[in-house]
Amino acid sequence: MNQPETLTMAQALTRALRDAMAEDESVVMFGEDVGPLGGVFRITDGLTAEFGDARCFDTPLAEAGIVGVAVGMAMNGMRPVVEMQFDAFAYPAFEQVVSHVAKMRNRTRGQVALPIVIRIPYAGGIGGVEHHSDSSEAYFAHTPGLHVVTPSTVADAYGLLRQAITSADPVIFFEPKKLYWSKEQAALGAGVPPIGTAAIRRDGTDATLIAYGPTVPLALEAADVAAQEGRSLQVVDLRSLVPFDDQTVCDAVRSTGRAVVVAEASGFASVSSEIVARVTDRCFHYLAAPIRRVTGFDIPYPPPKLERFHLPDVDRVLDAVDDLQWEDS
Amino acid sequence: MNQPETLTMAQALTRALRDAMAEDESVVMFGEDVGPLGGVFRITDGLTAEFGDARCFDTPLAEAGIVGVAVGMAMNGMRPVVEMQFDAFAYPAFEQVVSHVAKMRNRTRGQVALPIVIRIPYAGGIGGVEHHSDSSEAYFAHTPGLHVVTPSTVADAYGLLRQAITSADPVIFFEPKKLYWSKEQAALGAGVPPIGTAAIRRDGTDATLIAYGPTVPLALEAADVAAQEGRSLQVVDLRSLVPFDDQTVCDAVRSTGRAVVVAEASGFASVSSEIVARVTDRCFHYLAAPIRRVTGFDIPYPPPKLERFHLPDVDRVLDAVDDLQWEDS
Amino acid sequence: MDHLVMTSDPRRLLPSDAPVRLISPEGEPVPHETYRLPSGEALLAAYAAMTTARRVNDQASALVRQGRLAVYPSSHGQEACQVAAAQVLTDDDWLFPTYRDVAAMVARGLDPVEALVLLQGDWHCGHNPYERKVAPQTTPLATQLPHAVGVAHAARLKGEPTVVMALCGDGATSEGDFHEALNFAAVFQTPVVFFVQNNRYAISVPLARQTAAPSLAHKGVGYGIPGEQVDGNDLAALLAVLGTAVERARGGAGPQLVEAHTYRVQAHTNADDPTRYRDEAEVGAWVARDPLRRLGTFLENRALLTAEQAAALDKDADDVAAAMRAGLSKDAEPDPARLFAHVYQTPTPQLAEQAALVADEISRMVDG
Amino acid sequence: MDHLVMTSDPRRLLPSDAPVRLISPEGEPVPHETYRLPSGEALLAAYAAMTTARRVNDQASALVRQGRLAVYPSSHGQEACQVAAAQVLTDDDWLFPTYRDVAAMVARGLDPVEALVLLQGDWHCGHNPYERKVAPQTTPLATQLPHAVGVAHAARLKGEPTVVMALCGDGATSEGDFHEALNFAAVFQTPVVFFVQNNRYAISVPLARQTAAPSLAHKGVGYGIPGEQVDGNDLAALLAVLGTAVERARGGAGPQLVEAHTYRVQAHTNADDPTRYRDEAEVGAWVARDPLRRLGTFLENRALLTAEQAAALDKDADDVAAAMRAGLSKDAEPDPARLFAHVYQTPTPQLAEQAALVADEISRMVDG
Ligand SMILES: Cc1ncc(C[n+]2csc(CCOP(=O)(O)OP(=O)(O)O)c2C)c(N)n1
Ligand SMILES: Cc1ncc(C[n+]2csc(CCOP(=O)(O)OP(=O)(O)O)c2C)c(N)n1
Ligand SMILES: [Mg+2]
Ligand SMILES: [Mg+2]
Repeated sequence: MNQPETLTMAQALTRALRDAMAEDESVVMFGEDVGPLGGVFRITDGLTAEFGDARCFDTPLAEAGIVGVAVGMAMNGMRPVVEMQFDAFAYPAFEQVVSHVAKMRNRTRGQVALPIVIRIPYAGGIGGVEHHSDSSEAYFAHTPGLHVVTPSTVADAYGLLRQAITSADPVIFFEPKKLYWSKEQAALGAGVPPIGTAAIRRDGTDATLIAYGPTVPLALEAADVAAQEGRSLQVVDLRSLVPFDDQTVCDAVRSTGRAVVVAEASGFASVSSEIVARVTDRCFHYLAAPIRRVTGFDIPYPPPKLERFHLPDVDRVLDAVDDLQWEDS
Repeated sequence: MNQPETLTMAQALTRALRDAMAEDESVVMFGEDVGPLGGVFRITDGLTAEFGDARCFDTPLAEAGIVGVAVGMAMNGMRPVVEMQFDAFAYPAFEQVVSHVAKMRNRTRGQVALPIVIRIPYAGGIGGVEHHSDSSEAYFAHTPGLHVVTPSTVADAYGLLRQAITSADPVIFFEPKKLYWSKEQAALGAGVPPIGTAAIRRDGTDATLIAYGPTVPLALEAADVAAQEGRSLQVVDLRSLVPFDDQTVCDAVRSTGRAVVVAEASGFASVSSEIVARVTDRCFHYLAAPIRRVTGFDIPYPPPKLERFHLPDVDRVLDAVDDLQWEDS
Repeated sequence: MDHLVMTSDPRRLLPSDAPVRLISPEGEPVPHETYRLPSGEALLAAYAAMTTARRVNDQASALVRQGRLAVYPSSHGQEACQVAAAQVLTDDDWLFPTYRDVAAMVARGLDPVEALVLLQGDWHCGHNPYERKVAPQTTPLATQLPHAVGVAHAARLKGEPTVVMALCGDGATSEGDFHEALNFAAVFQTPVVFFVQNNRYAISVPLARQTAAPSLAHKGVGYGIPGEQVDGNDLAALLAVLGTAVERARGGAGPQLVEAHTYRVQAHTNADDPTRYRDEAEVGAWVARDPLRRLGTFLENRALLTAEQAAALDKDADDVAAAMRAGLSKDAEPDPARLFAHVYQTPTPQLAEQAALVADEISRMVDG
Repeated sequence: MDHLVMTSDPRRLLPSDAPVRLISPEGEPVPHETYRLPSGEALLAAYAAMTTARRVNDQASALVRQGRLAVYPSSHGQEACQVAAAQVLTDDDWLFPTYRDVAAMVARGLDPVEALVLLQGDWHCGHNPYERKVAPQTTPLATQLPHAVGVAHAARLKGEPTVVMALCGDGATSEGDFHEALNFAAVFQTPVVFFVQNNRYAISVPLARQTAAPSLAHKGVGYGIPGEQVDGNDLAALLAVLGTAVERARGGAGPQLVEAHTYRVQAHTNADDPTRYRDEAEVGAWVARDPLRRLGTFLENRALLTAEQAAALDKDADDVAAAMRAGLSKDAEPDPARLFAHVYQTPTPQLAEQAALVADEISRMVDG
């Protein structure tokens, strides 16, 4: 365990990779531009210099190949961590992920495990041009056999990535791009709950905001504003989409009786749909109003100058909260 | 409009392709084995013989290439209909579908339309080995810019495919494999409602079963059994997942106050989650119980000898109906 | 040119103009300037394995006709390729088979009954891949090729002498994964032999719809990988060419691409109807080039295979077939609990719930 | 060999041993046995376009520094390729550009301001692709190549004389879509020229990590496509090689693969830091091979370009740059209603609801 220090999420991720590679020499990192450049977001900065080109290396430009090679390396005793440069550039690897990464353990009745981490910088808010801001978590969360996690804090970025790397199963690790430069004081490695556990980021009694990744800071901001208006909002950070922490989420929603799910991805047939469906099923008689969703629209991700109209914001979250059929309104 | 006749869903699909190709010479059909062989399910039987190898042709074995070439042909005035041989073999084309087929019209502000139909035989129940029984509709339904439809009747197979081919937008056309050989009397081309419209397949007053594609006959069977047990179940066939017919579905659920969604795909972050979420949101105060789901489990599709444990069946549907908090139980 | 570095000599990478052949279709030796005929001993061992391979294929097809196997994509007529792919490997090496390569798996030492579990419908893979270093058979075409590269690359990083034999068909060479795998292997000089069984059809699609290349082996040069083509019904030539490629890879010289010219003499699977897309004359010409008869004639002519030996081999093959019939007649149903047991190392809470539901249903069925 | 059909002659498909060059880096003509120097008139027109292309590149980069353009992947130093790709085409032909090919789009007649809409962040594509037959710029690497094949294949089915020029970079050749597109085009003899600008880097990844092939043009033979390599900083050679390829394709002889050896002298984009992965000396050597200066020297030495003409071209380029500055300084925000208008021909009921929500928010903002 480390001393508390102030660092960005990007730095915490770099440290997680570094520490994992130092601890276990079967951990290898590869992808496009992850070598000398350190990745387009510099998450792999310094790894090639420290561990050599055999442990952190650039590959040809071919995402299916990258994931496919990771499958083979994992079959032969390595723990590959691969980077997809941006969300939409993971799509070429979709068949490898769905038909192999997700299925190998099951196919071989547990004999071949694939401890692979696929890191995907995702979501918007950074002014990226087309194909650089997709929220693609639903595709993976719907696919049995994968773990899907996404940090919203610096401490979680470190802790969840370390856990993902030691996991015996493949993990799709979604990194919220716009939080890369968020700063926080954290004692890396300390007290991070395991994959599969949600966290209550703020207590509240009137309604529960359920968020993950890039929308957690937004939910907290909305709760701040709501507090000024006299409404007490609880904020749950899912941290792990698969496995899903039914217990924590349902306890939270039962305690308030009202909930809003906040996610950047398009809403239709998404993770947010699942949250509404399963929480409603489990908490139906506790609910004073249907669980609302504030999500990205069902449109292709917009160009930079229009993305603010697409992304959930504080007003939209508070409008949704206002819609939760309060007796006094 | 044609005379009523008795035919299988497979035959109806072949007729739809044939009639569309005869009517509009910009319609071309291509894919793997769709030429002289007529496709592994014989849906394109006779088309090469009738229209020549320029209109219905075999391609090299490359699904991304097939869809990518379809994009270009559509850009240049054709109406390509392509066949993915099986559900899981559409995954290599995922990037082309998500990043181009779904986005071209929006990208070009309506200047480049892509009237493409991607036919995907899907779902299980035919004893297929691994990768031959996936229900992959969620991946596409979650992707803005695509229409996603699936017939459950012979008349719809013909009517929806004809509509898909004349649609100005790309349509993912899911063909339920196990219904290919289902027979029915139908007057092809008559009275098929447009894409975007659900159909009430059976009236009922106690609860609503919401199904699509391969689970519609199952829902009807369950309703038959329930009727014998004195419970009156309504059956809605979605027909179109995108656009979704909120009106018909919500009217139905409001009329009964209880609902079960029945789908083959794994439930997590799926179309069935969406149905529960949106219908609950719109019908909350009409619901006597939370909407239940009977879906495939969150596991890779099982091998032939175990698929019956995975697939929704009458008992599971009726168990779910029993769970809908009836006053008398 | 001042600023262009030629990273490898293109001529060196091109395949022979004609497929390498060491034994003629009539069973006579053919001299070759590069490749030598394997020893009589090696050829006899290969012939023995080929006899078994043929019997495995034909027994499996018979089991399909009897309804005891759901489907079988036979490699009947391609057994020389199947046997050579397995026999040039050491125990340290890996074999990556497709759905059509059951005979190669058996030639590597797998129990045919385990190798048929996929096609029997019990489970997706019936053997432990680590036991004989045989990967699960892959259905999504060409997707196994990058896996093969990954296994080999990991071995190299670990300093192990492993070579990986990665199989695919002519159709699979059109997939993007074929391209990406060969390119990776070339860039990292990974010890993989990519072995394409060009049986001239991908289900119904003939080679001419799959490629316009002079040969599939000509794809090698575009990656900086040497390509070679070989008569796929000549087991001697296959052993020589594949053996050389494996030893070259083991020596650190990187990957190689080998194309075997052969033919799918039977239907794609029992569900197929080849009369729709090819005529009997074409098939007949290839039946006449049968690999088993060719090597048999060669060995007999040279007294390397006696009548007794041949009878003994047939007997061994009979035993294998009998064991297959016995093994596949067991009707034990797989346990439904299996569905949930290996999706993850530890089932998620969601899966535990779902498993409990099925267990409950089953107990109610048993009770009720 | 009895049963092997060679579908095409491999030697005919291999590229020249060295990249085709018609003008030396010093501006002197280089004789070539196959390709002829274009006419003085053609070269002057090309030089004019290259002058503009260079100015477009540098003006765009300046706009990035001033914060008026979000990002710009410049083709500075690759302008010979950019201009040649456009100039060998007729109005019937199509151009398929990548994100780095703004200069080629402008050379084909597009307004630079429209061509920069993507990078400015207003919308994903600023021009009507049908107007000048220029496809939207593609970001997902190599995915535009099968589109190009499809446009060309449709043209052939319709009996139209269209040829399609499909651009990509060296990095993009590693993607599966590159492979699938070339293979389709070869099998169907589709009139496409695949033009690879090998600028030796894919962001930070050098060519040696991208391929071990003797040259990228050597990939052609594996598809049965003729490959050719050309000096990418020699506009005369590019016009000759690409022009021949286009006319060959138009004549029905099928696709061709052309690799231009050039160099990305600037950063990948402004977000990049090339000091991390290459040294100045390497860059400097390539700056010395500048395509603009090379052709300029050639033309001046032969009195094909006078000082007044050069000044007039500079003036034209100044005007283009001024129009770019003016066009890109307009700060009008795109209308949010656009978000929902073109997802489908007719918005789904779901989208109509969502559009209404945004409209309502905006009206409340305006009101409140
Ligand atoms: C990605 C993918 N697409 C389609 C299929 C369906 N399919 C199964 S076998 C086959 C033909 C394969 O031909 P080839 O590679 O030549 O191998 P062969 O069957 O001749 O041994 C096809 C199209 C598949 N399995 N995977
Ligand atoms: C499928 C895909 N993967 C990754 C990227 C991210 N990316 C953008 S440009 C680039 C390098 C491309 O190199 P090259 O093809 O040589 O073209 P150049 O930029 O040199 O013109 C990468 C990796 C992408 N755009 N698409
Ligand atoms: Mg084949
Ligand atoms: Mg490049």
